[in-house]
Amino acid sequence: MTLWLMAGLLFTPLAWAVLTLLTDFSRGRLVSWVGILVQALVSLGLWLAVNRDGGFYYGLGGWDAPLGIELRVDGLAVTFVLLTAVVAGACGLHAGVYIDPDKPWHRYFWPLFWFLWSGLNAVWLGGDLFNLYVGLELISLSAVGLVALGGQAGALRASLRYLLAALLGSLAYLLGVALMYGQFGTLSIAGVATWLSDHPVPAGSGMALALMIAGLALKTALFPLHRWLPPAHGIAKSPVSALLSALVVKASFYIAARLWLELGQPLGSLAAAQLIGLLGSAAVVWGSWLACRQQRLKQVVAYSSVAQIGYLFLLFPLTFSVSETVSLQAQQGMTLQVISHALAKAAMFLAAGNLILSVGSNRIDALGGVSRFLPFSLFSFGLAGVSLMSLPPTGGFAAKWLLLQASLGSGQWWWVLVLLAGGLLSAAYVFRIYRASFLESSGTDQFFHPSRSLEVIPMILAILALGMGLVSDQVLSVMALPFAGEGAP
Amino acid sequence: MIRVVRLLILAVACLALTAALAASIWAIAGNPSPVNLPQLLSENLDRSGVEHPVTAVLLNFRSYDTLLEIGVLVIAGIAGISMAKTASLEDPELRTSDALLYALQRWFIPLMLVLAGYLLWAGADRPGGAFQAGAVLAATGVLMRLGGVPMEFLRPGLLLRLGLALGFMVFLLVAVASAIGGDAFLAYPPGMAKILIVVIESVLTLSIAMVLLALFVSAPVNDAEDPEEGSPS
Amino acid sequence: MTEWLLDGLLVAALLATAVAALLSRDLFRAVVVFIAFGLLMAVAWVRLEAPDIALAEAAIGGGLTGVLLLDAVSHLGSKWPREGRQRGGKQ
Amino acid sequence: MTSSLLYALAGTLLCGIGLFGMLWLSHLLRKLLAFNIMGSGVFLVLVGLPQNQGGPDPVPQALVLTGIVVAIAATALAVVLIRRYYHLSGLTTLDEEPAFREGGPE
Repeated sequence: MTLWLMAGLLFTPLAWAVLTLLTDFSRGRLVSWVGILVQALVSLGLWLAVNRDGGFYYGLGGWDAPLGIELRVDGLAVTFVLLTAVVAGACGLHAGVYIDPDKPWHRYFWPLFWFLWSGLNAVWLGGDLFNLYVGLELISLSAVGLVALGGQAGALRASLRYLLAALLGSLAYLLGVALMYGQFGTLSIAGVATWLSDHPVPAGSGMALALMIAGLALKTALFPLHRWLPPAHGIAKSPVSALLSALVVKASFYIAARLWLELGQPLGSLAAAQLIGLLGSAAVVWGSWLACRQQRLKQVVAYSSVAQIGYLFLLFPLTFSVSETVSLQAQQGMTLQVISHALAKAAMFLAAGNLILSVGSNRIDALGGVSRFLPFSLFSFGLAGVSLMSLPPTGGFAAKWLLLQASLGSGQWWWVLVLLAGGLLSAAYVFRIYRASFLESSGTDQFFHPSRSLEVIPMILAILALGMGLVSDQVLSVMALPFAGEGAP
Repeated sequence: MIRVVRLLILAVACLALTAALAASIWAIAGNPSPVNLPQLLSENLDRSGVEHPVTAVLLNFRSYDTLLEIGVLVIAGIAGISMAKTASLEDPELRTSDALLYALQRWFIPLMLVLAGYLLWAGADRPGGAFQAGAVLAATGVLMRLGGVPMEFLRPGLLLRLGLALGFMVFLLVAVASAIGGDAFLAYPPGMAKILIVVIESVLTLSIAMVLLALFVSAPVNDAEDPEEGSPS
Repeated sequence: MTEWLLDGLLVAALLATAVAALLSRDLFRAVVVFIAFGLLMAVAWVRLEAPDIALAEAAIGGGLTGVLLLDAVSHLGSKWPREGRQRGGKQ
Repeated sequence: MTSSLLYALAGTLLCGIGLFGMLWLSHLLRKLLAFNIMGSGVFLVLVGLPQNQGGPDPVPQALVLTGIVVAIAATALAVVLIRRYYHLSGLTTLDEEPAFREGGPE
């Protein structure tokens, strides 16, 4: 049963990419609804199966590592697979209504969407360094294609910038992989970690990890390498922006985190860990500050992503040379932050798309009076904002609470200041948009009313982000699941 | 002045990085490697269905990489044709009446087709394979295109999209067929590996050539564009 | 000894063409030098006992990428088609 | 030192040259050339380094073939984007904003 679920999980997005390539947008939408349903059921089934039986390695093609490619199906991976099913499914449903079906190039939206999804699954489950590279490229190229789809010069400029940054990041990662293979003779992360656990660290291999993490940091838009992100996320169509901010940047971060947790202790150094934490803190403060100063609605949300990504990188100092409990707290905090930010940011971009559709402008000062016409979307935006501000009982609060405990537990109190400053600044940019939308403008009230289904989807995501804090214990329990170390089941 | 300073800083940074990298490579080259993958590979080669180790790695041991890689290629193809101008595929500008090109075509095209076929066939036990054959096939197509041979099938219609996806589709179906039987995803049924690999390679060759050719031909661009969100349309 | 000489010359030529391709003033010439770089890479792959890659590199680096980039250079070198023309939103 | 290692070291130099080119040059096609040169450098390291100790190693050779396909896909996509960008804006670099779009603070 589990084997069929695995095959279904890998097969569905790729197969639907081909199917939707052969249809036009409207028929592709119907086909994609079926696909989203199938993929959601398969993801849920796999999550339940892993919850019941524990994780395992899945050797593709029947070959085990190091000769073949093994997928690592553990609690964290299936949680992210499920998260992807929820968020990408919601974005897909939203896009089906939001995107104009009459433009001929929009038929290519669905194949790119499904390729993106399959790349994400490949990354969450990946256990092979080179296979992760191919998965990353699958994600990057389909994301660039989605940003550029039918776009104007501005969109093309943003997507070219995105493409060049993504390619440079991938090459740095691949160079690291080359050094790893040259040193360890294997591409399996688990194989390298096992060998390192009872051998001294060979000279020169620290460089491999540094290159890989630097490349991934560029792809995750860690400060000061973040400048490509806001134009791309700001100018894409709203469902695409939601996908990019909620899931795509998390994919490269996830690989970096996995590498750090498996190999950071032997190959990393205290200075590197603190430096990455410092850059993450700078991202929190600088990203939030710039978000407060943007004139366009989606740019605010995009810069907020730069800030929220910064929190994730606190994982690096908080898991290096600390006690087991602190490290676990930091990992749990990171997991919750990924989940709650994915839900909240997807809700925020989708709601922002509705607001822009309604007022016909992407400027914040044009939002005046929209509160009377689109209270539902505005409320979703606000609920998501509450999660970003990390007020209880949201998932954002639970995440930052765990990070705070980890900082105090490890004696690295300085990260607490970052957590506080980030919360205050995010409150500032969310309230700024609220204020603008409650101001009554003197101009004529000409609002377009988007369809009900467009408004419901961000609301559901925002409520999920809000409720994440209440069920965080259940969510985090999958991380402690037993893991069958060797071989396929 | 500032430009010169920036240039210097960048040059020094790149040099330092290169030096650090070279130092690590020098250090790693002296370390023994704990796993001997080539040996493991040659021990398992007879179970893979092909004699040429690189083909065995690409289409059996690490076939998931290849599957996703074809996906990347298809994405590029999709993004390419999504920007193509439908009407311009018979662009008269692209026709050249160069005598040299004409002669080249007369002699080269059959030769290149034979070469592509040979590369595909050789892949099982010698260097060569789907990708090289596909690249040669695409180059042939480019040459024909430059010579003004009409290529109706490259219109962004159903046929082109079918061609783009064909190789990927067959690969995917083979991958899932064994999984339905209870085996792992991408596993070949025992005894069928060789024939399946040959089938996959043949369709991949066509699709790879098609994608590369489509990307070349789709370069004339489309005028129509979406208004940016929130701008008056 | 002659092998070392060959390798050394090849590496030097690779580096020289790489630098020349990036620094050449004329874009067209840069692409032509880049094609030469691709062909040298194919020779390097033969020296590394990787004939598969050599074949692919010759077909790609020397052939397709070259044609693709040359085509793009001639397109970008020509006059911007929209100058002095009405912007038509027609499909 | 073997000739494989020589090629791996040449690969690092190509990486350095390519990196410099990608960051310094502003014309988009030149950036693309630099990307391809850097890619070739990475591939040389990927094959040259493991072959330093044993004979030819088919695994990295297969990886490089995959990598070349990915690189040509990325290059072709970039060329299509660059051409369309030029077509719509008349620009060949990312240094300046296209004319008909107001700039915001970055």
